[in-house]
Amino acid sequence: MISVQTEDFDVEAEYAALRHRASDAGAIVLFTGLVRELYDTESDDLEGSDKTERLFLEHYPGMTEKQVESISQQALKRWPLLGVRIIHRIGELYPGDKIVLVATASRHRQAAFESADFIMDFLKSRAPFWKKQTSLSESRWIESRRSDTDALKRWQE
Amino acid sequence: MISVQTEDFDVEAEYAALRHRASDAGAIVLFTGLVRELYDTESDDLEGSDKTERLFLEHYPGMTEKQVESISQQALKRWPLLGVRIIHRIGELYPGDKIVLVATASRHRQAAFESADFIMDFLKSRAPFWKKQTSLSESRWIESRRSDTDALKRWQE
Amino acid sequence: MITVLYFASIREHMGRGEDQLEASEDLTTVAALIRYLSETDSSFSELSQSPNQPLISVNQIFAETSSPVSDGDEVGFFPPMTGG
Amino acid sequence: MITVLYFASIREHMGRGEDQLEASEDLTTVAALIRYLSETDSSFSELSQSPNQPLISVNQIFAETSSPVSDGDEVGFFPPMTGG
Repeated sequence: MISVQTEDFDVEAEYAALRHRASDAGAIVLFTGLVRELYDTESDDLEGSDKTERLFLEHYPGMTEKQVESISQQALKRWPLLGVRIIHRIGELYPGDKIVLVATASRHRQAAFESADFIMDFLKSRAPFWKKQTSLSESRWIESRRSDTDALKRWQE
Repeated sequence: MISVQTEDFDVEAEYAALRHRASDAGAIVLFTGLVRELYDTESDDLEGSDKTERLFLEHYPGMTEKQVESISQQALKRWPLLGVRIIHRIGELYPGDKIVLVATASRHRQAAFESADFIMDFLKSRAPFWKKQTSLSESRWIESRRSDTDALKRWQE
Repeated sequence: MITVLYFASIREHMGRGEDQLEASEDLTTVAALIRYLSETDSSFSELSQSPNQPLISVNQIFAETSSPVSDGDEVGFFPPMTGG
Repeated sequence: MITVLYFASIREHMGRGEDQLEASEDLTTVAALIRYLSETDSSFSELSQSPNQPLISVNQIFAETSSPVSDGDEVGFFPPMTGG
């Protein structure tokens, strides 16, 4: 089950819904990504003036949903999952806001951990979302991190 | 922050507390382990009569807290974490009940995923908890899974 | 018609989010489309010559320059993604 | 005194959770303690001869048979753990 939405989401409600849906799950992994003040540098050494004031998340309507659904299907094929939930927010966000939720349920913990990790790697590099950061000093499109594209290679068989 | 307790825990409250404590976190991983009806066989092929009616979690008071705290400290040394929360329940539990919560917060997702995975592996095999399963047909101590002890080897450098 | 969509930094660079092109026998691949746009639009020409080549989709699926294009298709150009 | 604690299946096998042993010059290692308990208690003797050797702690830290033991120590015997 996937959603691309401007609204915030409720962690407890999503957890409870997945737990209910994934009968006899032994393990649930719930990942959330949050907007950071100091954004997206490999070094984490931004100047104070570059602190995020807000973030704008653009996406490609239609293609986004297809890609996210395809990532979810790939995870379901690869691991014996009892449930998958993906929510990705778009639009204007502020430091501390939740951006993304990935939750997976399975009988054993390894499948839940690996599949959530896999889905996040693919969301980062294969779903058409783009972040624009506005700080006191400027507005700029966040550049893709080499570590994010490298992360995909872990999943190649 | 660690707890060993008979009471259930609230996923939303734990998530919110960690998020509040872990200032400027970009990633929070929250793992929960649940009591399964079909318990702990490698094959997942138990007979209906062996379905879990209830689970009893025994522990070694004092040593448990020391071990769990030590696991948490190891994770904090190994990854740049902004927060760790571990709750492990003891006593009588029923199918669907939550047994354990591990939540980690960090700037980037990889540290959060890896450290939660690491803590779970160590909790499974290095913290003095023992599960006794009562089904319609019998009461028996759950045997440790070879895959759980093997899982520890992943973390040896 | 072929719908061409631009996103994020590429949309801003182009100064618009969309172009509508008449389908023709000369525009049968993404490469031909890129050639046509580069010849008729200086902003696009800069893009296609930059070291950071845009990513491409055809009908909302990732595509290559060799991918076929025909009447009614939707072609997207965008920078590397930064979601998650 | 040395406090000996048994847990889970080992506690049930022993029929009790705890023994109190007089500290002595003969009981200076876990191995000596195991030898003594095996000689004086048939249930413990079965345990120590089983292919699944109990795990051991001294003062709530994992220990080996070679670990030292002295007056006031707490020694635990238990099966492989199944928490999480």
